Amino acid sequence: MFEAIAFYLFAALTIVMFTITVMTSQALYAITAMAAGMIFISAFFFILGADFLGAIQIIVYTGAVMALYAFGMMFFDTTRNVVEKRTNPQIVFVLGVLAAVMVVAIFVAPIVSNNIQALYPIQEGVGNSQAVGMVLFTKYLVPFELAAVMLLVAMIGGIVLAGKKMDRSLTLMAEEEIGLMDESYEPKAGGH
Amino acid sequence: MELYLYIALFAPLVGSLYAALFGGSPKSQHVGIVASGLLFTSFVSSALLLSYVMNGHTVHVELMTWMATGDLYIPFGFVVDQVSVVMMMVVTVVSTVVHIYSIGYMDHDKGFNRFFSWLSAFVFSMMVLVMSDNFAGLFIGWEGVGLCSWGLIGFWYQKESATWAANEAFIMNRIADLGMLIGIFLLYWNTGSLQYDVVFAEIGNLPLVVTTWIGIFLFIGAMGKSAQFPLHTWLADAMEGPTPVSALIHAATMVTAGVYLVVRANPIYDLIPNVGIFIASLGAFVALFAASMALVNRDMKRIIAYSTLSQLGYMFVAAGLGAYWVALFHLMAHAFFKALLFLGAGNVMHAMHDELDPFKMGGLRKVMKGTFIMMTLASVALAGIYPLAGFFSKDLILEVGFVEHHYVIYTVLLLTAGLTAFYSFRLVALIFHGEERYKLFGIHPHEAYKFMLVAMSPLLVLAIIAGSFKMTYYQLVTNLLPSTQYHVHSEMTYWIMTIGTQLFVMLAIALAYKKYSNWNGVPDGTSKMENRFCYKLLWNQYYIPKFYDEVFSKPYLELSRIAWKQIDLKIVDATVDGIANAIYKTGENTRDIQNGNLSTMLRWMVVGLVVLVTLAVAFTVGYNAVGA
Amino acid sequence: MIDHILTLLIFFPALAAMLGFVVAKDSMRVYGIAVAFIEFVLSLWLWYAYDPMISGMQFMESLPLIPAFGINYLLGVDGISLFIIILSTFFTLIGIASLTETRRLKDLIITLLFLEMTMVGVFAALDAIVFYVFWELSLVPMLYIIGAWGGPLRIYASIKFFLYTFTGSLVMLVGMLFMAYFYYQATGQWSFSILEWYRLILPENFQLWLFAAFFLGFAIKVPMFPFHTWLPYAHGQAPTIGSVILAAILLKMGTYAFVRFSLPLFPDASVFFMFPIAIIAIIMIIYTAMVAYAQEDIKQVVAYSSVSHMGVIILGTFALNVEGVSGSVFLMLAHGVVSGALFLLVGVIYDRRHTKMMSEFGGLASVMPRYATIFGIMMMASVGLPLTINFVGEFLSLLGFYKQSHMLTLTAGVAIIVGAIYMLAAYKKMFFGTVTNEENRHLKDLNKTELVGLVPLVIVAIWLGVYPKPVLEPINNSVESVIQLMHDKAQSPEAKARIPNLSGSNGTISMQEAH
Amino acid sequence: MEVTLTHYLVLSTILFAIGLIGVMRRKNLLMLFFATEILLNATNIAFAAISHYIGDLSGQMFAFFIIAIAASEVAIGLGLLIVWYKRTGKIDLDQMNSMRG
Repeated sequence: MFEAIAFYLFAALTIVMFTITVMTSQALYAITAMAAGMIFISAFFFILGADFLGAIQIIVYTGAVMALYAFGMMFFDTTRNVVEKRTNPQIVFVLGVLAAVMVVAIFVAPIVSNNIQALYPIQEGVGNSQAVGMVLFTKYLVPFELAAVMLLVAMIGGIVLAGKKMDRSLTLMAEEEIGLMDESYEPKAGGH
Repeated sequence: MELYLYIALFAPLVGSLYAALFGGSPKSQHVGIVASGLLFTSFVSSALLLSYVMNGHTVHVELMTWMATGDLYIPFGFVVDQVSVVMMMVVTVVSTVVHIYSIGYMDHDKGFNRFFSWLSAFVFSMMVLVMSDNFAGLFIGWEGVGLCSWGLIGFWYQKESATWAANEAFIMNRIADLGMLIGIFLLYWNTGSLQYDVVFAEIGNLPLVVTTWIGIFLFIGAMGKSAQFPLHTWLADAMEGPTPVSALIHAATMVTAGVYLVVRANPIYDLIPNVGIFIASLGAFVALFAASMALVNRDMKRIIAYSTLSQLGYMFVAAGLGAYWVALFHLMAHAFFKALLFLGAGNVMHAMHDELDPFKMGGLRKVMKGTFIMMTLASVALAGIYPLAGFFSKDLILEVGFVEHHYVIYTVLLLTAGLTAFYSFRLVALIFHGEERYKLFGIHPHEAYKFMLVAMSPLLVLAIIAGSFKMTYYQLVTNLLPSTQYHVHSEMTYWIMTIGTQLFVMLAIALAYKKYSNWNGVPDGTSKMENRFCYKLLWNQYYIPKFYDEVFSKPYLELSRIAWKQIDLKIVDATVDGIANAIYKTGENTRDIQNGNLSTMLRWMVVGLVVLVTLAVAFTVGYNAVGA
Repeated sequence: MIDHILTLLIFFPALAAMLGFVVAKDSMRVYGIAVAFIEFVLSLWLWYAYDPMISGMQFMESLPLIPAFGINYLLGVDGISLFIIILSTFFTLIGIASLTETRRLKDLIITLLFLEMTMVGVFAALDAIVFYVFWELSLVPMLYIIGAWGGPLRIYASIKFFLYTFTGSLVMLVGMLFMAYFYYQATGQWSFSILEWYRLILPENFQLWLFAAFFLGFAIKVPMFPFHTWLPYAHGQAPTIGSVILAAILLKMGTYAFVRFSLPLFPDASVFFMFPIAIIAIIMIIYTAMVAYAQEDIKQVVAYSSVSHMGVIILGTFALNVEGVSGSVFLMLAHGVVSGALFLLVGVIYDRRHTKMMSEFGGLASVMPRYATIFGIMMMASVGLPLTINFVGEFLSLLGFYKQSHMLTLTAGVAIIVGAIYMLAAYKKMFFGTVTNEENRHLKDLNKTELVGLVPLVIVAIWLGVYPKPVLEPINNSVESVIQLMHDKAQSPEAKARIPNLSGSNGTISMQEAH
Repeated sequence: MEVTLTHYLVLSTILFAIGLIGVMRRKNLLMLFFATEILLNATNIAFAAISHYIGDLSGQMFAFFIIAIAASEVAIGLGLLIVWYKRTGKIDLDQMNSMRG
C-alpha cells in the first residue's frame, strides 16, 4: 500500500517536473525542474530495492551532472527567455504519443514478461550494494573498466574542449579575428 | 528428261538475272532478245516434256533439301506430270509470246531492261509454282509471283496510282497467303509431310473436319491469287501495270494459280463436296458479279480484267463441282484468248497514246486491221461461239453445272455468258467501229510493229483451234484427275442447250453492236443512263473499293496512329518514364531530410523509431496470431 | 589452338582494342577492319571445326574462378550459339568496314571491338556468372556508342537503354543466385554451370518464380511488349553502326537466353507461361507493326519492325517443339541479317541527307536505283518472302506454334500481312513517285564502301533463304537435344504432352549426350 | 493496489515520450541536452524495474552503465557546446547547418 502511494506520488512528481523541463522557456526553471525530477527518480530506485543505483543517481546526476550543467550555463545568457522557432508543434506531440503507445504495446505484450529468465538472480540475504558489487566486478568487470576509462576520456575531453584558448574570450572577439585565429591554427594542424 | 525439266525451269531465271545485270543501264535490245530466247528454250523444253508425258511417263526430281528440321522435310522437288505439263505449256507459250511482244511494246520505255528482269522472274516463279512437288514449293512460287506482280504493277513507279495498286495487290494476296499458310500448317501437322503424294495418300485417313478446314484454308489462298470475291478489287487496279503484264500475269497465268491449286489438290476437295459447292457458288457469283461491273466500265483494260475475273469464276465453278479437268481446260483456253485480247488492247493503247477510254476511240479498224481481227476473234472466243476455243471450254462448264443438277449455278453462268458476249462486243464496237471520235483529241493512231502482230499470232491460232485438242487433252490429264465425263443424258436436251446458248450469246453480241457500233460523242456523266442508281452502283464497283478504303484502310491507319501516339507514347512509354520520374521525384522530395537541420533530423529519427516500433508490434501480433 | 578457340574469339578483339589505343589515327580504320576480319575468319574456323552431328556442347573450356561457389570460366558452343557468334563477328566486320562516321573514329572502333568481345562472350558462356558478366558488360560499349555518337536526344536515349536493361538483368541475377542456391540445396554443392543446372529438376512453383525472374531480364532485352519503348529511342538516337549491332546482335541475347536458360531449366513453367507469352508475342507482332505503319521516320519503321519480328521469334521459341525452336533460332540469324542490313541502308540515306523523315524523300528509285534495289531485296526479306532468309525462320516458327494453338497462330500469322503493309507503305513513300524534293535530285547512289557492307548481306539473305541446310542442320541437332531434355524433365502431364518426346522417333538423342 | 512491472514500464514510457517531445521541440541546444537526460532516465527506471521484478541484477548493471554514459556525454557535450557558443555566440539548433547537403 505504502509502495503504491509512493509510486503514484513520485510518478506524478517526476512527470510534472520533466514536463516543466521540456516545456518551459526559462533555462533556470528547466534545470531546476530537471534536478528535482532526477531526485524523484532516485526514489523509484529505492522503492525497487536498488539502493546502490538510487545513491548513484543522486550523486552522479543531481550532484555531478547538474553541477556541470549549471557551470555550463554560466557561459550562456540564461536569464533571457529561450526563444525557439517552432514548426509543426502538433507533429511533435503526435510522434511522441505514438512512440509511447507503441512502446507500451510492446511492454504489455505477454511475450515480453513471460519469456525472460533471470541470469543473475538476486541473492537472498545479501545487501543490494554487495550484490551489485559482486556482479559488477565479476561478470561486468570489463565493461566497468571500460566505463571508467570512458569517463576519464570524457573528463579530459571536456576540459580540453571547453578550456581551449580559455585565456581569450571568443565572445569578445570580432568575426575577422576568429577567422584569423583559425587560419593561423590550421596550418599547424596540417603540418601534423 | 531431267535436263529438260531443269532447262524449262531455270531458263527464265537465267533470263531474269541476265536482264537484271543490265537493270541500271539504259535500254538494250539484246536484253529483250536474250530473255525471249531463253523463254523460247523453256517452251521447247516444256514441249519435249509434254511429248514425254504424253507417252505415259512422269518426271520427278529432287534438286536439293530446302528445309529440314524435326520431322519436317521440304526439298526442292519438281514434278512434271499430266497436270503440271499442261500448265507449263500454257505458261511458256503465253510468256514467250508476251516477251516477244514486249520488245516492241516497251520499246520506248526507260525501264526496258528492268521490265524483262521482272517478267522473266515472274515466269520462273510461275514455273516453280506449277512444277513443285510439294505445297511449300508451291508456296514459293505463289509468293514469288506475288512479288513479281508487285514489281510489275508498280513498274511505272512514278505514278501514284500504279504504286498504290501494286501495294494493294501485294497486301491482298498476303491476306490470302496467310490462309494458304495455315492450310499448309494443317497439312503438315496432320499428315506429317508436305509432299503431294504423301499428303494425298494420307488425306483420306483424316477426320472430315480437319480435311474441311484444310480445304477452306487452301481455298482462301486460292481466292487471293485468283481474285475471288471479296479479295477481287486488286485485279482491276492491277491494270495500272504495262499491258503485257496484264496479259501474262493478270489474265493468263498468275490469277489462274488459284484454280491450279484447287485442281492440284483435287484429292482433298474430292473428300469435301460441301466446300466444293461453296467454291462453285462463289465462282458463279463472281462470274456474274464481275461481268456486271464490266458492263459499264469505261476503261478498256479494266473491262478485260473484269472479264478475266468472270472467267475465273467459271473455272472455280468447274473445279468446285469436281470437274477438275474442265476447269483446267478452260484455264488453258482462256489463257490464250484472254492474253490475245490484252495484247490487242495493248496495241490499241499504243496507238491511242495510252488512252484507255473506248468512248474516245471508235473506227480504229481502218488503221489497225490486224489488231482489229485479232481482238474480234479473241472476243468471239471469249463469248464462246463455235468453233473457237471458248465454246468448248465454257459450254462444258455450263454442262457440268447442268449435269450436276446445280440449276441455279447453271442459270447464273448462262446469264453471265450473255453478259460476257455483250460487254466484249461493246468494247470491240466502241473501239473499232463507228465514228472516229479520237480525232477530237488530236490523236493519230498507227498500227503496232509488225513483229508484235506476228508474235501474237500463235495465240490467235491457239484461241481458234484450242478446242480441237479437247480429247487429247482429256486423255492426258485424266491420268491424274478424276475422269468424269459430263454428258447431258438426253441428246435432245443437249442440242437445245447448246444451240440455245449460242443463240443467246449471238443475240447479246448483236445487241452490243446495235447499241455501240454507231456511238456518237463521249459520255460526260450527264445522260440519263449515267445517273441511274444501277449504273452508279456498277460504275463504282458496288462501292466495294470505297467500302474497303473507309472500313479497313483508313481506320487501320488511324488506329496505327492512335497506337503510336496515344498508346505507345502516352501510355507504355509514359509509364516507364513515370516510374523513373517517380523515383527521381522521391529523391528530390526526400532531399529535405538531409537539409542539415539537426532538429528536422531528430524528428525524422523519431519517425523512424515509431515506424520500427510499429513494425515490431505488428510482427509480434502477426507472429502470435500465427503461433496461436 | 582449336581447343581454346572460344577464349581466343572472346579476348582477341579486346586485346586488339587495347593495342588499338596506340595505333595512329589514320590507320585505325584499316586496323579495325583487319582485326574484325581475323576475328571473323576465326569464327568461320570455329564453324569449320564444329561437328554438326554432335548435338551437345563443343570446344568446351573450363577454368575455375571461384571454386568455393562453383563459379567457373566455362565456355562452349552448340548449334544454337555457334551461328549467333558468327553473326556477331560478321556484323562487327561489316559494321567497321562500312563505317562512315568521322567523329572520333578511333574511339568508335575500339568501342566496337570491346563490344564484340562481350557479344561473343555472352553466346559462348556456359556459366551463369560469366554469362551475366558479359551480358552486363555489353551494355557499356553500347551506352557509349549511343551516348557519344548519337543524335540530339542521345543522353536520354542511352540512359534509358542502360537503366531499363540493367533493371531487368538485376532481377535476372537474383534469379540466377536463387537457382544456384537451389542447386546447392539439392546437391550440396555450389554450381553456376548451366549444364549442371540442366540436370536439376525443380518443383513447379519454384520454376514459376524463377522463370518470371529470368523472364524479366530477357524480356526487356528482347524487347517484349510492353518493355519495348527503350528500343525506338535507342535506335532513333544511335548512330548507324550502333543500331546495326543493337538490332542484329544485342536483341538476340534475350531470345538466345530464352532458349539457353528458360526452356531447358524450367520446362513446366515454360508450358505454364506458354499462352500468356504467346499472347504478348502476338501483341508485339501486330501492335508494333501498326505502330511501325504510323511512323514518319524510316529508322523508326525499321526499329518497330524489329520488335514485331522479335515477336515471331518468341512465338517460335515457345512453340516448344523442334520445328518452332529451330525456326526461332534461325529467325534470330535471319532477323539479324535483315534488320542489320535495313539499318545500314537507312544509315546510307541519313549520311546523304541528314534526315530520316520519309516525307523528305520520294522517287528515290530513279535517283538511286542500286540503293532502291538492295533496299527492295531487304524489304522483301523482312516481309518474309520465300527464298529469303526470313521466310525459313518465320515459316518454321509459325509452323511450330501451330501445333500448340490454331487460333493464336492464325492471329500471329497476321504478321505476314501487317508486315507487308508497313514495309510496302514505307518503301512507296521513299522510293516511288516522282522526285519532289530538289535536294534529292542529285543524290549519289551507293558507293563502294557501302556496297562492301551491303552486298554480303544480300548474298547471305538469299543464300540462306535458298539453302538453309548448313545452318539449319546443326541448329536442329542441338534443338532436338534441348527439346528432349525438356521432355524428360517435365513433370506436369500437360508439359509432358506439349513437349514432344523425340527419343521415340529418333533414338540417337538422349540426355547424356545433351551434356 | 499492487504496483506491477507494467506500472513502471508505463511510467518509463511516459517519461520517455516527454523526453522525445523535448528532443523534437527544443531548438536550444542546452535544453535539448536536458531532454536527452530525461530519455536516459526513463530507460533507467525501466531497467531497474525489470531488474527488480524478474530478480536479475543485469538490469541494474545496465542502468549503472547508462548513468556512466550520461555523465560522459554531458562532459563532452557541454565542452563542445561551449566551443560552439564561443565561435558563434548562439546555441540555436537551426543555425547549425554546416552539415547541409
